[in-house]
Amino acid sequence: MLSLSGIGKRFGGLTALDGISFEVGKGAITGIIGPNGAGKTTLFNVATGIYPPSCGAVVFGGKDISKLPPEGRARLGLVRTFQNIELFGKMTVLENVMVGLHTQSGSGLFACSFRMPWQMREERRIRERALELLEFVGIPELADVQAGTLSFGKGRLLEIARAMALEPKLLLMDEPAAGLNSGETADLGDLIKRIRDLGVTVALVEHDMDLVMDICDHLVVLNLGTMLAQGTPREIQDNPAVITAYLGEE
Amino acid sequence: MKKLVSTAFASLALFCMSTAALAAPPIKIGALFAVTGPASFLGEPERNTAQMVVDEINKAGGVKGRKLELITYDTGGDATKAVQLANKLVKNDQVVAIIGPSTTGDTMAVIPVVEKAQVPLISCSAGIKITEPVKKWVFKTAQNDTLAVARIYEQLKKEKKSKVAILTVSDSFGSSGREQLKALAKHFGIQIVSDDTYGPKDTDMTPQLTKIKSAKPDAIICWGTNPGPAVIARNAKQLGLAIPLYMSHGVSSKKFIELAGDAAEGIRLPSGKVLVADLLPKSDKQKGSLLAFIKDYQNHYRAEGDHFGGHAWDAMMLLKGAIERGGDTPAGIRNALEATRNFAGIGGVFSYSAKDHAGLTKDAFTLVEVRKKDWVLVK
Amino acid sequence: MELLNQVTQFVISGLATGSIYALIGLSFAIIFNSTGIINFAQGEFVMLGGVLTIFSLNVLQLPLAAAIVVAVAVTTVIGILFERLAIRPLKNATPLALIIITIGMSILIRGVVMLLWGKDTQALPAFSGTDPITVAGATLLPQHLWIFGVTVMVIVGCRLFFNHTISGKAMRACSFNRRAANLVGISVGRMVLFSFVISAAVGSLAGVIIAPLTMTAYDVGVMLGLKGFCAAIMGGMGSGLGTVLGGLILGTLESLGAGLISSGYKDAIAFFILLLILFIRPQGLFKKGETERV
Amino acid sequence: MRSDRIKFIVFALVVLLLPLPLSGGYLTNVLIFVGINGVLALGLNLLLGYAGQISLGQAAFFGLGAYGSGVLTTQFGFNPWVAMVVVALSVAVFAFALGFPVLRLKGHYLAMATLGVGVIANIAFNETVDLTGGPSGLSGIPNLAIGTLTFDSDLKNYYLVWCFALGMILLSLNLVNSRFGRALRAIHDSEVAARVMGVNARLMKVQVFTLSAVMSAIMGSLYCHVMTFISPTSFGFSFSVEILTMVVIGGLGSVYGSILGALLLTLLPEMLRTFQDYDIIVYGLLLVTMTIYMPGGLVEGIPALFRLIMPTKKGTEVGNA
Repeated sequence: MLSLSGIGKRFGGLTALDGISFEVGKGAITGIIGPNGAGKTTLFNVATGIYPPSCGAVVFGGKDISKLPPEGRARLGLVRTFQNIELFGKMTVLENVMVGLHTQSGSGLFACSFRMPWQMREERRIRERALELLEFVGIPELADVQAGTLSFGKGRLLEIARAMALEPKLLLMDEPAAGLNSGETADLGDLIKRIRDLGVTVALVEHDMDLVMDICDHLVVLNLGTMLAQGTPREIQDNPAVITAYLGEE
Repeated sequence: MKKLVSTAFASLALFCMSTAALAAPPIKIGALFAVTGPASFLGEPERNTAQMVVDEINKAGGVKGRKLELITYDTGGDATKAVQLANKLVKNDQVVAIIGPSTTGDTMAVIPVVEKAQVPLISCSAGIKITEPVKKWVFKTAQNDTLAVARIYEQLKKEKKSKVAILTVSDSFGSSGREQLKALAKHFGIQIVSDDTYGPKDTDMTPQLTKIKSAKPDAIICWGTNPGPAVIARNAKQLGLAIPLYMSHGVSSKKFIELAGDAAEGIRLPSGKVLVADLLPKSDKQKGSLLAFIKDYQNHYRAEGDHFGGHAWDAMMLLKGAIERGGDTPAGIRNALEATRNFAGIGGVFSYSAKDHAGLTKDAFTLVEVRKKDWVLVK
Repeated sequence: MELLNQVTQFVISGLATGSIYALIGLSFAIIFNSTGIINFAQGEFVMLGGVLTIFSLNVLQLPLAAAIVVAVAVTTVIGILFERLAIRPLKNATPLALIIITIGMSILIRGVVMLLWGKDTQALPAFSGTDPITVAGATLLPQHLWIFGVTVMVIVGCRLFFNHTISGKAMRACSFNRRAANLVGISVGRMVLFSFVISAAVGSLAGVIIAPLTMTAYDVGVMLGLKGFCAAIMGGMGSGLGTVLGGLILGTLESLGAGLISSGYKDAIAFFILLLILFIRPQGLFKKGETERV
Repeated sequence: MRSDRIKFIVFALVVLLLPLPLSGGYLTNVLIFVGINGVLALGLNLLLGYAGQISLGQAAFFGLGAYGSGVLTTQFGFNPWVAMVVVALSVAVFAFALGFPVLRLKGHYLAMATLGVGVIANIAFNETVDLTGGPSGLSGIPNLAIGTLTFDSDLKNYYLVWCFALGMILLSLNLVNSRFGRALRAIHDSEVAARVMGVNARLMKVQVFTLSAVMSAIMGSLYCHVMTFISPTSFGFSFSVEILTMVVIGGLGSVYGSILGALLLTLLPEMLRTFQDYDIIVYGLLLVTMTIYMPGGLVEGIPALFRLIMPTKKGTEVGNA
């Protein structure tokens, strides 16, 4: 699905990523773990095109997308959520999801300002679809609430609904459980599994080891910008290098 | 409720009648001047002068026993505002005539308004386009730039100087001057060897003057209003230019000498006679008007009346004469204005006709030179 | 040879005008760096410097040096009032609201000066006479040397202040990260006030030293402010050498444009080149690129 | 949705009936300019309030529209309506091409660049004397006409300008409540997040920049035919700033706010005329105090003011208890 080969990223003199190569397998849930400063978020930023990589290539669905801007990658089905939740705070919850449906609709400046009939039909369609997605993540009652006023947990769910609106082939989630209580985290685990069952490949960066061990089919371990190990959760748990570098800390 | 309204109307009507019985209502005259903004050097003395003349007329008993009321609005030198305010004067204040505006741009903008409303306008701006072609309701008092240009070119011709460099400011005053300088050059056998402009807020003109220096002209003519020409005079001195420098009537006030300081020495410019009123021979027709204007202005504002205030003085006096002869209706005033002959004002001797709504000849300008921080007539 | 002489004059004239822009640009950058505000009333500080000096000189009959001190001091006080009355009352203001506020203040200041001292242009006598000085075939006025001198002084002063005093370092800290600065005990509010004080002082000083050359009136601030803003932008809004170079480049471009290409289009030429610079280097000429953090 | 439509209909009715009590007086004339300024502010608001991109060069596009129409009709004998279309299309192409490099810039650099565009355009109006008449202006521009109906009085021009204005307000309302408007607001909130949602932020910014330029240009065309005279001073930096002020005072991100802002700032000089020479001071003071005490602009400030003056019953009850 997504294949990273030899990714490197430097900020000035600081090397954040150094020769990272791995594949995210189709249909699975891949977890990317590692201590703080390991370069996990940077890796997501490179994969989604927010930062250009200093070297290496990003291949998605068999196509080299290293030069594509974020919006181009999103259109191909490579979608992400953010660690700190990047909602459109001044818009309603429903509108946030409707922005997510941007790529699923096509009315331009002209059609929108003149309310062409097809634009009206399309508007109705994406409104219904957005409500379905809110239903899917379990917050349909919040549709008309301003997104900026949501609690962290609900904001997270909205962000997932918005990401799902793009009908992703691969969903990258940056610390989805951060800031959630244990009940919310458990629900999140179920939600992620349901997403996978819809045929969406998922890759997540996460610190919550219980969640990771519970839902991931495959793990990649980063440390200080390099790749330490990869394998099934069981293999990783038994990997001595990982234990000393990472799990040993806890 | 109904009763209340009708009583109110009745008392209002009564009130109107009673005041009418006591004295005829004042004749309303509108004025549009650029009191603020970049053209305030024109608008302020014009407004002051117009108000002063109206006060003096009223003090002396008004026109044919009726007082004048002057309604002045500030256009800020903005064409859009000028049009709005002209509409206000015509529609809300219902004035019988308008004097001003101060700038050619404002005037051109309000012409359609007054032409349509059929209210006479006496503009205080100089642009030749205002009265050429003649518009039925539009007159002006400021001398055409053509006359000032002709005065300078005549002098150059007399001194057998033929190569000139022109340096004009890029606003409506300068561009109108530039147009006339170029248009009249051929007629006087003058060759323009360098044609440059500067911005109204520019602070250094040495690049233009350096360029002019290399073109080796016999004279430099600069067309602008303060402070640009003063900067140019100083820059010319800095560069050691030994070429005669002519300015326009745009700087014909003591202010220019004050700003340019030593650099003003030897600079020549065409000016209305107000600058040199006391140097004029007794036979000069305008002398009486000039001295009266200067004295009044000094009394009212403790300042020197200038050339620009003079435009408003002329406009008000022409209007007063027209009301005396033609009555208080816009049409009457217009017809009387057009019939004005030999009115000796500040800007010159005005004779309007159906074909000429500017009314002046080139005698309106005299050429003066700065010597020892004062003006002397160039013979 | 003729052309070479001309070009020398253009460059020298341009540098002289440019250092005026540089000084004003510096005063822009000082406020911007510690507050993030683009102060559209900056030009009014410059105007106040000139107008107040002339007032002290002509009406209060003070000697020139004292008049200058009075003018700079009064402008600085106005800078303090400005910050207290117009900037401080706003909590969590957007940069846009701040822009509108400074525009409002600039109209206000201009209006008050117009009513108090009228609309006439006034000139200040030159500090050291008006006899031209010849440099490499081009001429300069003694006043230009004053301008160069003061510009150098202000740059050196700023550098010393920002790098070697506690207050200066604190102000720099605010410009990097206000919250962090606050956490380590720097009073951000006081630093903002400070930046207005310094900026008003530098701006008015610029106004004083250029008044003998350019003359002054209530409305000179707008154009000068605009040019200073350009200089600061070209230099990447830093309060150092970048802005000064930005000002000098702008001045020289204008002067060369006027002399060699077309005097009517000289500002257009300068702005066109400015646009090109921005298109090629969106972060200004003298600032290193930054990667946006997410 | 429905309440939006009702609001617009009420607004349109007010606009259409307003001249009746004024009976063609001078206020009608001022209201023409409120319509023109309102659309200019609206155009900038789409760019600034919705997409979050500042422009200090709006007067340039207004001027291009005015001079384009003025020059084409007086010098080349174009029909005014044809000229208006030609000019609007040319401005669209120009703004679209200009938008790509300009909108790459952010914050004050963007402000500077748009300001530069404005200055260059103004100099061009001044210097191309043969075409534009230079600083002394261009006169003799014909009025617009449909068949034998010539728009030569204030009342006719009022309806002409406000028909255009109402149309553009309606289109803008449609736009901001659609896919396009949502994407713009998303860009304003977080450009990175919007791009990750597949929004082509750069293209959309350029499109809305173009739209605001075209709206300004059409208003410019109308302005020149209403005034029949134009000069460069009407299209300078200070007018760009005035439009910006209208937007901010009216309320960022509010269509009706822009119209309110234009109404206030166009009428304000009229109201301040009682202060005579002090008007400039009052104007400056108002600008400052309104920004301080009404940070959300008139659209938010006026209702808040009402609540302050007339506290609701609930409020007093709580107060008594």
